[in-house]
Amino acid sequence: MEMIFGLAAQNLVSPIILSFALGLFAALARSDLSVPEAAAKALSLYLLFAIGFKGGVSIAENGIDATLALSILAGVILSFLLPFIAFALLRGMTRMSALDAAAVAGHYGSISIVTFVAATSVLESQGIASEGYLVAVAAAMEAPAILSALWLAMRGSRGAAQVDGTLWREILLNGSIVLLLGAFAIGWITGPAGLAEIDSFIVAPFKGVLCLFLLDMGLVAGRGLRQTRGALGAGAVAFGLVMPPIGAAFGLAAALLLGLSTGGTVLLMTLSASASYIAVPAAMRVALPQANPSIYLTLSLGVTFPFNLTVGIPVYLAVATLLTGG
Amino acid sequence: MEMIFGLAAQNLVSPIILSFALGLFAALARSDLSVPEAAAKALSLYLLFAIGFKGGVSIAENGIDATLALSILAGVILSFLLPFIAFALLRGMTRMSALDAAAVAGHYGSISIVTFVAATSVLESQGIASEGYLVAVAAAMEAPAILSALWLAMRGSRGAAQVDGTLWREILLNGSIVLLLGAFAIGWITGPAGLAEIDSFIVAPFKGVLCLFLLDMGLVAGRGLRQTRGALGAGAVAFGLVMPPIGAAFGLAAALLLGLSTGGTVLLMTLSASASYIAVPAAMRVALPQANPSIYLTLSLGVTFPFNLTVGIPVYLAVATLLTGG
Amino acid sequence: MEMIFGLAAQNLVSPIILSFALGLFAALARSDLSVPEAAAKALSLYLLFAIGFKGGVSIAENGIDATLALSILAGVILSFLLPFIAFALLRGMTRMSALDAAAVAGHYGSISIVTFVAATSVLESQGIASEGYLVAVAAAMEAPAILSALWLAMRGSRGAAQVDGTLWREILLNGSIVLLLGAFAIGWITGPAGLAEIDSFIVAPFKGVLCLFLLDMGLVAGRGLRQTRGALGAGAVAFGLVMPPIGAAFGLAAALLLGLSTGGTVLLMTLSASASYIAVPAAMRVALPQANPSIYLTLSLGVTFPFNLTVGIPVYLAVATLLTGG
Amino acid sequence: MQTHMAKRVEIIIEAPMEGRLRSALAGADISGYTVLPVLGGSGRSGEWSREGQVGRAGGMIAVICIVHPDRVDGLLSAAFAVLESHIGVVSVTDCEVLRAERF
Amino acid sequence: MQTHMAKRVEIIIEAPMEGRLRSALAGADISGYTVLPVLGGSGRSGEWSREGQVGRAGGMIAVICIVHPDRVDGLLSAAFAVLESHIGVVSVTDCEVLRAERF
Amino acid sequence: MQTHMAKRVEIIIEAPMEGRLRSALAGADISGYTVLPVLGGSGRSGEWSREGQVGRAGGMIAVICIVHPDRVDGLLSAAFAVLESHIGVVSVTDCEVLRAERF
Ligand SMILES: Nc1ncnc2c1ncn2[C@@H]1O[C@H](COP(=O)(O)O)[C@@H](O)[C@H]1O
Ligand SMILES: Nc1ncnc2c1ncn2[C@@H]1O[C@H](COP(=O)(O)O)[C@@H](O)[C@H]1O
Ligand SMILES: Nc1ncnc2c1ncn2[C@@H]1O[C@H](COP(=O)(O)O)[C@@H](O)[C@H]1O
Ligand code: NA
Ligand code: NA
Ligand code: NA
Repeated sequence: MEMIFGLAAQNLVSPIILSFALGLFAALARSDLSVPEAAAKALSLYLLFAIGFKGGVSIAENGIDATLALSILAGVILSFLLPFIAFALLRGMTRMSALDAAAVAGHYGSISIVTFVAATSVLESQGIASEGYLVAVAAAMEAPAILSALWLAMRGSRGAAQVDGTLWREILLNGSIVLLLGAFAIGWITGPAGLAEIDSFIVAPFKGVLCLFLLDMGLVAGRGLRQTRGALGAGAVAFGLVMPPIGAAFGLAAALLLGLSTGGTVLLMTLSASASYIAVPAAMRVALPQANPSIYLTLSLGVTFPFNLTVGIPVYLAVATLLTGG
Repeated sequence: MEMIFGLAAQNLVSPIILSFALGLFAALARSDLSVPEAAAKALSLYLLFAIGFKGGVSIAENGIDATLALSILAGVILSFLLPFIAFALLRGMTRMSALDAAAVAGHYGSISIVTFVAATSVLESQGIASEGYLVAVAAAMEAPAILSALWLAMRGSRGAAQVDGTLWREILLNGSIVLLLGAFAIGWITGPAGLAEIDSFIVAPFKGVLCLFLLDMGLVAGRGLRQTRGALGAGAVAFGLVMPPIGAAFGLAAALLLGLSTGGTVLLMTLSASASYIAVPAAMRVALPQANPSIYLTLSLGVTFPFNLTVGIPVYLAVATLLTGG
Repeated sequence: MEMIFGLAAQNLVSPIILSFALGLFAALARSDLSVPEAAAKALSLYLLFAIGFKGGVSIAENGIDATLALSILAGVILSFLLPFIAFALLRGMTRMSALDAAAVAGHYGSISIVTFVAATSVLESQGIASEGYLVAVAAAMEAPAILSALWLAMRGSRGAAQVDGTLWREILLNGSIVLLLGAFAIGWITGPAGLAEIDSFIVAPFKGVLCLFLLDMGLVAGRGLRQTRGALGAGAVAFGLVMPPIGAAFGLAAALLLGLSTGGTVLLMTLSASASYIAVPAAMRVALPQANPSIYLTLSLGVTFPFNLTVGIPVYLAVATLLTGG
Repeated sequence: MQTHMAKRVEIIIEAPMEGRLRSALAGADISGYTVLPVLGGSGRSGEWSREGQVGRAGGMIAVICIVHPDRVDGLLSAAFAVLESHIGVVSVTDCEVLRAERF
Repeated sequence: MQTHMAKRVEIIIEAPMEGRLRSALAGADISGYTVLPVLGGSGRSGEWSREGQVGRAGGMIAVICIVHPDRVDGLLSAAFAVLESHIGVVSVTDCEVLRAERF
Repeated sequence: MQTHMAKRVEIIIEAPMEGRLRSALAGADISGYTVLPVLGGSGRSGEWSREGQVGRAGGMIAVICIVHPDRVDGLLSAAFAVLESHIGVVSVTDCEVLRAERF
């Protein structure tokens, strides 16, 4: 317990979290501080490229084993499964329509890559290693939850969802999946020699770039909270805080079954606990246009993301350390 | 004297100044070289974050003393005071309307953060230390001058200025103040350990980023000079060259009273000598819409900024070295 | 021969080429992965600044000799000359109109700076030195080919080309020439001391930035190929693959005459082999508006650029090594 | 100068629907249009702004399409099929154009 | 398709005034509008361009607002109060819209 | 509010021609216009998009110019001289403006 608080406290004063807090503060105080859209996208391209590449290099260094395939399978199952749990909770805890609940549920089955990146960087500062292929697991967890969400929505009201081949292509080939897996492949193919060529670009400045990106995330989250003030009831907010640990528990179970390292366990917990804010919202706008975007965007970015960043990750780390004896 | 010229010559051939000169040349020659708006904003976010953070870390390392509060107070007083001097000079030296003179005067009380950054980097290459809290002084000097400018404008013609609560919020919470002070706070809180995490992002590439930013400043300044050709009379140009040393003299006096280090003296002189080109122009557009923006933008960015960059900073450094026995 | 394949294979698995391939794949698979326009421009500004600066520093270090002037002269002649060869080939190999053929020919006399940069970075990983002033040769080769193209177009149909003084200014002062030569001058003036100030910005992260830029080039090339499917006949594609080695052969001859180093020979071959995709297309839109842009853009960016990147550069390196006994 | 009657159709639509709208326009044989970026806005679903956004979900684009008056109905039907259950605004204005043969 | 008469109001205004215009529109009960970026322009106060600019002072935005004809006057009064002493341009065009209930 | 008749001219033109169009407008004594960025489009010469582009060749801009009805002809002639052999679209719409003295 003490350890959890120690870790949490330490985590809270890292430049990364404080940058997010600064953005949040600036947006809530209605400062005109803003990161241009093109710059925010460029930062996210950088982070995806770097994290994918490093994951691939780590595979090249350590080789692969059966656990890789099993981990990906576990990720896919978690992504399919978690929306059902989220949906049940939402229907119990809030007065959301089935449609809105389905849309939100899809976000919680899928993942937030920046939460994953933040967890990676906490592991790194603690000197804890993790399986490089969790990057591939992250990519594999992006899409299946969308399927579950659409199934839940259609069960509620036939014809609610507008699904076609184009949508599937968009989901499976969405930019962040392609870049993450592509960079992973490049890292794997070129290995440590490839990394040596570009490490002063993708390794050294990584944390600093993450700070600026989190500043932007704070700004966007804060603006969202301000603009949708009132759109979220207390029940929905409670869901946004309760669902992450539940997801993390499922991730933990899977990690223990798979026999992942302590670091890997933290990352799978984090992935399960996190909620998408890029891929799933875009898919929902297309497939479930009647679902209210301010609900799912605000929950994911304004409630769950800060929770995971500040409280979640240190707790997952503490729990994983205890249970894997790391 | 010799030393001044030596320093100035050395300063003039730095990549930083030459980058600015390149941008100026390209714009005056009507090249289509341009930095996208989003990229220019991203560069300025980076510089504000880095300079604020480093200032905060230096406080964490060296502790604070009474001089911090006194320096901030001195900055606020300088910012309030200098517009009156500028206004008197403008009315004497040019045929500007009272309104335009008030608007210009506001710019010279406030500060240009990139001039401050350039001075910092000159100090660094000379190995001269300075008080980290001057970053906070810089932030404190941004806004008070606006008040003086509005007072001067209203004295001239009642009802000229459109001031309301929203404007005050915008001025005090403008993006650059928030980011500078926010990063300063983060640097202070996380200290050297925080810096160690992100120094390969905010320290190592700093000067190179500054070069690109100054290239952009040169482009914008050159385009401004070209487009407003004729808007500035000889008197106004003379003011733009005379006001900086006068401001610097006030800054020097304050620094000597405060007992700042040589580096700190240079920085306070530079702040006093520099003219705002982001925060004040935006406030003037809102509050004094009848004032002619091409006058104040061109003076600040096209005359005073290059003067400080090329001649001013080395002179301030030479003078400060002499008088503080640094 | 074996060496060529070895080099080519090694080149093919570099992060740089694979990043381009990833972009190409993503665009052809219709992923929504994209680099914002402002970010792409910022990356290209960075690359031009860095490559120009480093070229200038190398002159400052090694001094200049008569070969510099002769090399620039050779570059100008190559740029004037190659469009005529390209035009003859195009008229023989394709059914393109004289106007389109002239426009395409202009692209192949001029150069692609990113191909040059990629060649530089291959040389660097092989530890092969080259003459720094080839950056200036590159700049000198940008424009003359446009003159040849316009002459060819006007010969075909009088009044086809719309040429005036403004156009000449635009061509000679286009952003990439000005930045390349400007940074070259800054590097030359400030020398190794200047480089030391900013090398952690322009040297260390260079290859990583190049990866992201090539990812973007792959995306743009792939989108171009997809959207103009059918615009290029087999003859045109064949031209796009045959012209680079022919250009390279001329570059080789010039390099041998000039007595360039192995590295310099590779770079002059690469310049001659490469086709413009920024400066010349813009000039052609203005001066030869009836020429079809999808032909020249697709050939240059979708056919010749990938060819040089993957096959061309290693072959030029192998040949240069053989013939200069490097 | 000689001008001709035409219609200017402006469609403001969610960014993730851009591809579908483009296909629908192509299907209705409308091949000339221009896409403008949008910074932000306000509507029944609240205020929004693109600033700092990474995803495409929270954003719109504006498509301007100038057509011969006879073709407006086909264009509107095609656009409406895409827009129907989505947020967005369509407006049609009379205008005059040079070079009528293009529309 | 069935269309309805409406008005398209286009307001080109200095970027630092965006917040005030938004408030004024909200005050006049106009909740539907779209903000477009502007690259540059020219007017009595000279030529300008956004390129490379960091501050918001030298720049404008365009606000497009489609309203029921009855509401144009309220909208114009609200906009005018903000614009009065500022640079900027307002134009009103007749247009037709689908889904009239929205405006 | 009191409004006045005017014309809204919208010119969509290749980005590399922007400078020439600006000069032509200045030559025709048209000093008020606004330039909007364009993201992409489609026309007889195919589809295009600005995404990830470095050069200006593959891209367009939109110029909006509000003028007094008497000056439309001069404006169109000036624009047409620049556009003639280039791709691009010009449309003219009736509109009403506040502050007529400006146009
Ligand atoms: N009356 C209107 N005029 C212009 N744009 C509008 C209007 N109504 C809605 N929009 C745009 O369409 C988006 C979605 O509108 P809504 O569906 O009402 O939330 C808004 O955010 C605006 O960008
Ligand atoms: N007649 C016009 N048509 C379109 N935009 C205009 C017009 N006049 C002014 N503008 C825009 O409004 C800005 C300020 O105009 P002004 O107040 O005349 O300097 C210009 O820079 C243009 O962006
Ligand atoms: N009918 C139209 N409506 C709006 N924009 C158009 C239209 N036709 C062409 N454009 C724009 O002008 C560009 C060139 O058109 P085109 O010359 O037909 O290839 C297109 O890519 C569009 O951006
Ligand atoms: Na999850
Ligand atoms: Na000052
Ligand atoms: Na060539």
